[in-house]
Order: sequence, then structure tokens, then C-alpha cells
Amino acid sequence: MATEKFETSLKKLEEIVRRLESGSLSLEDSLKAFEEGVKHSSFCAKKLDEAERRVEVLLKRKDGTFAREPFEPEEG
Amino acid sequence: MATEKFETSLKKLEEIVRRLESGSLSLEDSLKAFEEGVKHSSFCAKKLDEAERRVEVLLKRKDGTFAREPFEPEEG
Amino acid sequence: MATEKFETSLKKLEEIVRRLESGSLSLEDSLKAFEEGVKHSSFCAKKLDEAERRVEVLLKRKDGTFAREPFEPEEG
Amino acid sequence: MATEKFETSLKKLEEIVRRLESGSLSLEDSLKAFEEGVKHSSFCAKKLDEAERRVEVLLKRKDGTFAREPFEPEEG
Amino acid sequence: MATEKFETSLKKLEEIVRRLESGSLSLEDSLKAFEEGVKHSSFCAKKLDEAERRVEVLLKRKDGTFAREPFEPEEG
Amino acid sequence: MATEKFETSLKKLEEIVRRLESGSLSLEDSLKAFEEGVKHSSFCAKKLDEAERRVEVLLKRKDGTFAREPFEPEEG
Amino acid sequence: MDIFAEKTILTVSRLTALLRGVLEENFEQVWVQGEVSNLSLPSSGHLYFTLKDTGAQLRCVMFKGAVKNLKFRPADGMALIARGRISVYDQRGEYQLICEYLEPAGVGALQMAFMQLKERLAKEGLFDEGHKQPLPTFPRRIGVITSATGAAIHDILNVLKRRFASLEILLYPVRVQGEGAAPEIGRAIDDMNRLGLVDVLIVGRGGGSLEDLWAFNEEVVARAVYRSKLPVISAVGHETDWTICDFVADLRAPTPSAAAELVVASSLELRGQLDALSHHLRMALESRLAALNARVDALRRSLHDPSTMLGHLAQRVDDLSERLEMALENTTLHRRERFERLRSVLLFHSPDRQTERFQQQLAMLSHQLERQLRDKIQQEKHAFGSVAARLEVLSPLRTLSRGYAIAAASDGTVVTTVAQLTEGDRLKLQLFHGTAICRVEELENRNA
Repeated sequence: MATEKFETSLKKLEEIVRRLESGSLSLEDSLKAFEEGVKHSSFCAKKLDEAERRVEVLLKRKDGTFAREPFEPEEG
Repeated sequence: MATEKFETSLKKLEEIVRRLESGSLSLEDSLKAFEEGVKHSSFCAKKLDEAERRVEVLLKRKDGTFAREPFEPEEG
Repeated sequence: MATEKFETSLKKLEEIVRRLESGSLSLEDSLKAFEEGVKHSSFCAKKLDEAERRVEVLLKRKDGTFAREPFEPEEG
Repeated sequence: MATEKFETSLKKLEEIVRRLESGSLSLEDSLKAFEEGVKHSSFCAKKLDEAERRVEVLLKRKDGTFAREPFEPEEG
Repeated sequence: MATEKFETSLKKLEEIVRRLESGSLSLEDSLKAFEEGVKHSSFCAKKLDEAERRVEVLLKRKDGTFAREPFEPEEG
Repeated sequence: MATEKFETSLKKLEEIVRRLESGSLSLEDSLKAFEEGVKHSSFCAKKLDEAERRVEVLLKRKDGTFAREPFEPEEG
Repeated sequence: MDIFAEKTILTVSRLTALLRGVLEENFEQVWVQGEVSNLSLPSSGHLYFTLKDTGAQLRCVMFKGAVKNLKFRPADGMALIARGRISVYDQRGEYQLICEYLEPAGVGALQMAFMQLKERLAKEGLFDEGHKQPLPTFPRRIGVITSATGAAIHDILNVLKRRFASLEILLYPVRVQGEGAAPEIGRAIDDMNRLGLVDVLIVGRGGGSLEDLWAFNEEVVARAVYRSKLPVISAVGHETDWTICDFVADLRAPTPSAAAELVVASSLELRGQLDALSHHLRMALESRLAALNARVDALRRSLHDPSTMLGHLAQRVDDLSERLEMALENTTLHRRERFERLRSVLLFHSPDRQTERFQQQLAMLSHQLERQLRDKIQQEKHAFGSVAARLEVLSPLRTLSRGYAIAAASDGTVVTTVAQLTEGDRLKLQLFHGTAICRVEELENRNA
């Protein structure tokens, strides 16, 4: 889900991997688990990519463009 | 806001860095913190630049131009 | 204002310097204080310059021209 | 005024010097005091010059010429 | 006046010198006193010179001419 | 007058000297006294100078009158 | 006559006459000495007295004629030597000495006369100091009353000559001894007074015996001297001899020479005195003039004071002016120093330094911020990578890739036994690549 967080997803992925590794799953279940694992993996990969892109953007901004933009930090 | 002070912003930046260092933040939160940190950093930089320009102007004035300008300090 | 006196200005300058020396000022306040200090400094410098020029003139006068002018000191 | 006496003027000059030396005067007042002091100083010098010329004349007379002039001291 | 006597003049001269030496006179008064003193001094000197010339004349007579002149001292 | 006697004159001279020496006379009076003294002195000196050494003998005539003649004492 | 031989009765008168005869005959000339008492000199001019000694007394009388010749006057208590004859005073039946000559016992008659005259004149006041006149201070002409041939005038002239004294001498020659000398001297004194030619008189003579000098002891001389209006210097005899004249005179000189010396001395002294007075006169005035001159000079010098005072005042004014300038210069100088110090401190504390510090801090923080985030991403990436890798390894697709397929019923149930199947069931076969929907045609080995 969209609200799924990277960490939760990664945790689920790990759980799936552990279950898969235990070998106790039927192929069917393995397949299902695996399928789910792939989803999580993709999600995580996506989140990571997103994060990296955002960092780049932020850093890029900061080094140049950003300074000229109006910025008003919010009160923490 | 415009009332944000340099020192407050710098302090927040420090706090953010500490929190990031603690490693307790989720990726999402880290990203958010980073983003906020960048804002503070930029704010601070801007403020510092402004300050430096101002000082520069004052010092430049003081060495020459200023003395010829009419100046009447206000009663404190 | 034009009625500002050198001594008042110098006193304020001292006060500003003390506050600056204490290191307790925020950047903003430091800037403001410094700016005010520069103003007072310039004012004082101007006043001193004026005074010194006047002293010079007075001392020059005293050595020559003045003695020939009619003078009747007022009763104090 | 013309009735100002040497001693009065000298006393005032002394008073002015004392005040100036005490360092308690403002810059402005110092200048004024000095200016007044110079006036008194010049006045005193003028008076002394007059006195010296007068004494000189008297002494010249006394050494020579005078004795031949008819002189009848008045009854005191 | 012509009736001024040597002794009166001398007494005045003494008085003047005493007053001058007392140092209590103002410049103006000192000058006046001095001026008067010079007059009296000259007067006294003149009177003494006259006296000496008279004595000289009398003694010259006595040493020569005088003895031959008829002389009849008056009854005292 | 011609009848002034040597002794009187000498006495007056003495008196004059005493008065002069007493120092109580004014300059004018001193001069007058001196002048008179000189006259007396001259008078007395003249009288003394007038005396000659002469030895006469008084001879009684028959009619009771007297005659003066130079006297030559006999040797022995 | 032997009056004792027979009883012859005599009358008193007879007897007295007899006795007088005897006494007068035997004591015609006797000298007797005794002390005078009961002296009386009645108007008759006869002198009556008694001479006595310790054992007896003798009545004496001196008749008027003899009394006249006496040089002295007897007095009670006086010791006398009397010369005379004894006689008897019948009426009283007393014997008495009729004196013809009397002289004082012990001294000569002249001495006695001298003493008596001296005493008498003294009593009369002739010697009184009050009567004595001073010598003229300046005697120009001196009258000398003495013998023209005696030693006195000679000595006097010698003295004058010796002392170079300019004096006039007028000699009045007189006899100075012998009968009549005294009245002559007296007259001379009077004459000199009358003539008025001299200022002073010297009366005298050279030395001699008492008799020689006697004229100067005579009363007539004494009185003339006393009368004299001119001062009289008595100069008789030698130094030890005093005459009556000496006592009366205004001045007594022991000798004529000494008298001359006195007169000369007074003249010379006078010259000296006049010179001294003239000198003093001049000195007094000159010293007075000198003193006044000195005083005037001193005062005149003291009058120079104003110049000094002016100098001092000028110095004071200069000093004050200098201090005034200094003070003013110091005023600006001190303020300049204070200001420059403040300015340098101000500059030192310019926000530059603060901003620089902040810049550094900010740079560090920004750097950390970035690194932390990158680290975080990297860390997560890493964690994810390993899990993803493990997942990859475990993929069931590997089995499928070997030709296995998973058959699932239409309800999705994985079919693992035919028992689950009925012919005609639709099966979904999952292959390694893709899936295939199949229909069950036949069932075999239903019990296996």
C-alpha cells in the first residue's frame, strides 16, 4: 500500500525470505511468499530510489537554486 | 516564518543531524529530517551571507564613505 | 539628532562594545549592535575630527591674530 | 567689559584650566572653555604688555629724564 | 605742590614700597603705586641733589671766599 | 651784629651741631641749620684768626690816664 | 724795807702801791704763754682776756694802741705768747699783764694772720664757688698784674712764645712785695676793670718766703679780686704755696707759667673745639644726607618690584596658557584614544568572526546532514540488497524453470492429488513462464 513504509516492507521481505529459506513451504506457498517478497522487494527498491533521487534534488537545490528560493523553515 | 531566527534554525539543524546520527529514524523520517535540515542549512547560509554582506557594507562605509554621510545616532 | 553629544555617543559605543565582547548576542543582535556601533563610531570620529580641526584653528589663532583683536572678557 | 580686571581674568583663566584639566568637561564644553580661556589669556597678556610698557616708560624716566621735569607730588 | 616737603614725599615713598612689597595690590594698583613711587623717588632724589649742591656751595665759600665776607650771625 | 660775641656764636654752633646730630630736623631745616652753622663757624674762625701775639705794658701817666706801649722784657 | 721786822701797819693802798712797785720793777718785760679765755673787746678798743694753764690764770689787758698793730685777732681758746709787763690794778687788788705784743703759740703771727683772714673772708663768702666766674672761652687779651721785672712776666711770655699762642698781653706793672705792694695790686685790679681792655687777669708773682708773698695775703688784694668783673687767675709763688688771693681768684694757677698755660690751652682748645664743631657740623649734615640718599636709593631699588611682579605674572599667564593648550589637546587626545580603542574593539568584535564561525559550523552540519542521510540510504540499500538477493535465490520459479508447473483449482487451491480432481475441471497451470488454463481430461491413478 501507499502507506506502507519502507521499513515495514523490508521487514516483511525478510520474514518471507526466512520462511522461504526454512523450506517448509509448499511450492504453492513458496510461490505466494515469493510473489509477495518480490512485491516488497520492489517496493523497497522503489523507496530507496526515490530517496536517492530526492537527496540529489535537495542537494542540488541547496548548492545553487535553492538559495534563491524563498524559504521559511517551519517551527519544529 | 520570517520571524525564524538564525540561531534557532542552526539549533534545529544540529538537532536534525543528531537525530539522523542516532539512526533511529525511518528512511522516510530521515528523508523528511534531511529535507528540513537542508532548509535550515540554506536559511542559515542565507542569513550568514546577508550578515556578511551587511558587515562588508558597514566596514566599507566606515573606512571612507560613511564619514561623509550625515549621521545622527538615535537616542538609545 | 544634531543635539547628540559626543560623550553620549561614545558611551553608547562603549556599551555596544561591552555587549559585543560578552559574546552573548545573537547574530541578528550582533549585527544590529555592530551597525549601531559603527554609526556611533563614525559619529564620534566626525565629532573628534571637527573638534581637532577646531582645536587646531584655535591654537593657530592664539599664536597670532587673536592678540590684536579687541577683547573684553565678560563678567562670569 | 573694559572694567574687567587683570586679576579677575587671571582667576577665570585658572578656573578654566583647572576645569579643563579635570577632564570632567564634555568635548563641546572643553572647546568652549578653551576658547574662553584663550580670550582670558590674551586679555591678561595684553594687560601685562601694557603694564610692562608703562613700567618701562616710568623706569626710563626714573633713570634720567624724569628728574628734570617739574614734579610736585600731590598730597595723599 | 611746591610746598611738598622732602620728608612727606619720603614717607609716601616708604608707604608705597611697603604696600608694593606686601604683594596685596592688584596689577593696576601696583602700577599706580609704582608710578607714584617713581615720582616721589625722583622728587626726593632731586631734593637731595639740591641739598648736596647747596652744601657744596656753602662749603666752598667757607673754605675761601666766605671767611672774608662780613658776617653777623643773628641772635637766635 | 658786630657785637656778637665769639662765645655766643660758638655756643650757637654747638647747639646747631647738636640739633643736626639728633637727626630730628627735616631736610630743609637741616640745610638751614647747616647754613647757619657754617656762618657761625666762619665767624668764630675769623675771630680766632684776628688775634695777634702782642705784648704791651700799661703805663700810668701823671694825670691818672693810661698809655700802652710795647713791652720788651729784660732778659733774665 | 723789811716789812716783816716790825709791826708796821700799812694801809691797803700803801701796800698795794708797794706790791705794784715790786712787781713792776721785777716783771718789766716778761714772755708768758697760756690759753686765752674770757676775751672781750669793748668799745673802748682795749682788749681784755685771761691767760691760763692747768694750774693758774693771769689777767691780761692790751691797750688800744697795741691792738691796732695786731696782724691777727686773738680768740678764746687760742694759745698765745704774750709779751708785756706785770702791773697791779689797784682798785681790784689784782695784778695783770699789760700786753704789748701777742703772737699765736706754735705758728708765726703771719700764719695766724693768714689763717684768720682766710677764715674771715671765707665766712664772708669771698671764696664761694658760686661767685667764681668762668674763664672766657676765648681770651684775646690778657691782663697781667705783676712786676715788670719779676720772674712771673718772664715765665708767662716764655710759655706764650713756646706755644705759638696768638694772644695779646697787657702788663700792668706793680710792686709785688714790701710795704704798699698790696694796695698797689688792689688798685691795679680795679684799674684793669675800669679800663676794660682785657678779657682776663693774671695776678701774681714768682715764689718767695711767706713774707715775700705777703702782699697777696692782704685783705685789700682779696677784696679787689673779689670785686673784679674780669675773671682773675691767681698765680703766686710755687705750687705748694696758697695765698688768700688764690682762694678768692676765679682760678688758681700754681705758678705764673701754669696760668699762661691755662690761658693758652683754652685758646688752643678753642681752636680745636671750633674745628671739631665745624667738622661735626659738616659730618652731621653729610651723614644725614648720605643716610637719606641711602634710604631713597634703597627705596628706589625696592621700586623695581613691578617688573619682577610682571615677569611672574607673565610666567603664570604663559604657564596657564600652556596648560590650557595641553588640557585641550589632552581632552581631544584622551577622547581620541578612548574612541580608537573602542573602535578597534568594535572592529575586533565585528560579526565577521561570528559569521565565519557559523559558516564553519553550518558547513559541518550540512555535510553531516548529507552524509548521515546518504549513509542511511546506503545502509538500507545494503540491508535490502542482501534480502533481495536471498529472495532471488529462494525463488520457486527456479523449480518451474526445470519444467515443473503448479496446478491450481479454479478456486485457487493447489492441486497436489487427483483425488481433488474431477474430470472436466479447469486447472490453472503455472509454468516458469506464464500460466496455462487446462481442462482435466482424464484421471489416473486415483488411489496412488
